[in-house]
Amino acid sequence: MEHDDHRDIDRAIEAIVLVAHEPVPPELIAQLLEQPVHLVEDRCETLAASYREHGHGFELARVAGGYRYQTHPDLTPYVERFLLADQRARLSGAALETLAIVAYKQPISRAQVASIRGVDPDGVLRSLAARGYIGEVGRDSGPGQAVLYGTTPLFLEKLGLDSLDDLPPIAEFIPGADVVEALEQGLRVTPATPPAAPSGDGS
Amino acid sequence: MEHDDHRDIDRAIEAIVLVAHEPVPPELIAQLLEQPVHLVEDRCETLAASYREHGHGFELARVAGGYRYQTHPDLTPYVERFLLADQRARLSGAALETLAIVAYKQPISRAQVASIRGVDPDGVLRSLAARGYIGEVGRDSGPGQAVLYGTTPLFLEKLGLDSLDDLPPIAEFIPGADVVEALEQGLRVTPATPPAAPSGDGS
Amino acid sequence: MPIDVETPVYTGPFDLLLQLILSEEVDIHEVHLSRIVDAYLAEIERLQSLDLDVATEFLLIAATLVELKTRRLLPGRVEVDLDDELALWEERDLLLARLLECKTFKDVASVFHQLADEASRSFPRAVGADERFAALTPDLLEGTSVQRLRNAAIRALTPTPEPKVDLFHVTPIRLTVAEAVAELVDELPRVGRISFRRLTADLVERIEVIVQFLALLELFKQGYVDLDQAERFGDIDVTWIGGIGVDAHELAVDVYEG
Repeated sequence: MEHDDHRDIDRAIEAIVLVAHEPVPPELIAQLLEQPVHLVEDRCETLAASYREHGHGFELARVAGGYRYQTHPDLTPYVERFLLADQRARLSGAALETLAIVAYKQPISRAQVASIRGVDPDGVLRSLAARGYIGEVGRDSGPGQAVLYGTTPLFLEKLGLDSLDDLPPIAEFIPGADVVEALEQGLRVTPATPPAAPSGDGS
Repeated sequence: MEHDDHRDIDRAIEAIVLVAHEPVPPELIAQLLEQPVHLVEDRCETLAASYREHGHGFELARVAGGYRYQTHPDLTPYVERFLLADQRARLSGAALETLAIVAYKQPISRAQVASIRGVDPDGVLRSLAARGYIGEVGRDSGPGQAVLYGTTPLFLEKLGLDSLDDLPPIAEFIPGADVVEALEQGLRVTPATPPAAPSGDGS
Repeated sequence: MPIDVETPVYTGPFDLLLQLILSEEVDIHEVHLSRIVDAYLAEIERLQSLDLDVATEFLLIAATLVELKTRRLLPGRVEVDLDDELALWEERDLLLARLLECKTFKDVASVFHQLADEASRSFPRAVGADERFAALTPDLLEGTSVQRLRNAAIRALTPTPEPKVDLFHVTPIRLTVAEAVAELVDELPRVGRISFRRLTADLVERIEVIVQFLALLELFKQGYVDLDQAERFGDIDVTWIGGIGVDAHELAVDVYEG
């Protein structure tokens, strides 16, 4: 963080890579920060070197064309002990929601998941697939031939379900957009204009 | 990382917290490292301070009874752009008031919430429960065996609190004399002929 | 430390009464009861449904108020039955206590709002260990109940309301473009990107929308935002490109005639 000019860039890189589920390509960071790619790569290397120098327990590594945080190799015993001891590890809220969408709406494409969750689901879908909870079940017949995802037998096994038919129904619990709007906004009194038609609901 | 004695502990803490899905309780770290809890807490605070001092884009925060890495608040725009999450779900109005009541009065039944809010809280309670901010924590021993609600660890995370003890004391919010007076004035039974002595005891 | 939150929120009869007594600083006896009833009916109309509990509660309060009021207007209070008088005091104390409690939690809620807002600016890392530890990582679905999955599905599939830049804490009508610019400079970097419709969803007066639009044009002119309109008459996408830490005072803003 020596150069003040680069401080903001360094900090933004640190924040972005911290929350990423997958190695983040420098091109993406460059685009987000509106900086040249070579500068981003340069800063990442500088950051990585400074972590080494300070002897941190984590490192910034370049893996599979992107950057990610990972633990320093010599701390492996502690990490292993932690992973074995930590019985609380569960799917994070975001991952579980994505899995739930795939379970109830399968077969479903990445783009459809994205439109429901409102966030980029790539990282989460990949990690769910890596764990064997979901998999490719076909291709969309449309022009893009998008991959369609569905749940696996392992998923059923883990949840103790015999078949997908045993998933509890959810339809009646999902309120309409108007109700949600009212609840979320605390029944805020807005002018008589009707709330802009909720985009792409249902069907 | 000044003291060499603590270097290993600090590095192990960094590695463990990095791979955790949820805030890691200092007790667990202490157990894994075979160190006293207070030392672990002490090292975590020192680490957090050193991150702040170096102006990193991440921070080590104590939330919901444990430590976690999170992005620095002033980098929100970049992280949101990266996650495409431009919609921080906001609770407002009715939901927040109900949440406040549950937080301070837990365990509390639906009927008790209703009597404070003066409206039927069912919809709001359901929505808070669906989001995971509150949950059933027991049943009333009375005849109806009413469900009693309380807040969850997720609630603490969402408010950035370590424990319920960190909630600001409710006494701070009891309306001041001016408000009480205004209300009393508004509700007075007899006309304010004399500059009414602080009324109240109607006996 | 009473914090005044003047949210145009209707959450029940207590709210209404609180608002009437506190924000308008009026003696309830000097307000025509019909006004309270009118306000109440207007709220009900906006809500477009009649909640029986709310209505009952309101009637109870209205009745108490009517009684308090008539008591005051009636001549010859000497003859008033002492028991009745006492009962009335009790009613009134009860009402007062409930109003105070209501006010207390309204104030707490505004603090919760701040806390949640601050906390939501930090994103936690919930990535887990990398593939080197795959064999050791516990099965993340272990112990996940079907119920939990179902709740997640409901959460995910429940339509999210239009996100809004929350401006209810500011003066309702801004007439200067400079003020609107200052607000946008404060809000937009946090939101990053928002559509014009969402941005102005809270605005009541047409003039406010126009002021907001002029403010955006100003920011566009100075290179702080990007505006994009996919189709004629379509919604306008507003993207903050000014980075962080922009000071509104540094912006020279043309003065428009309000």
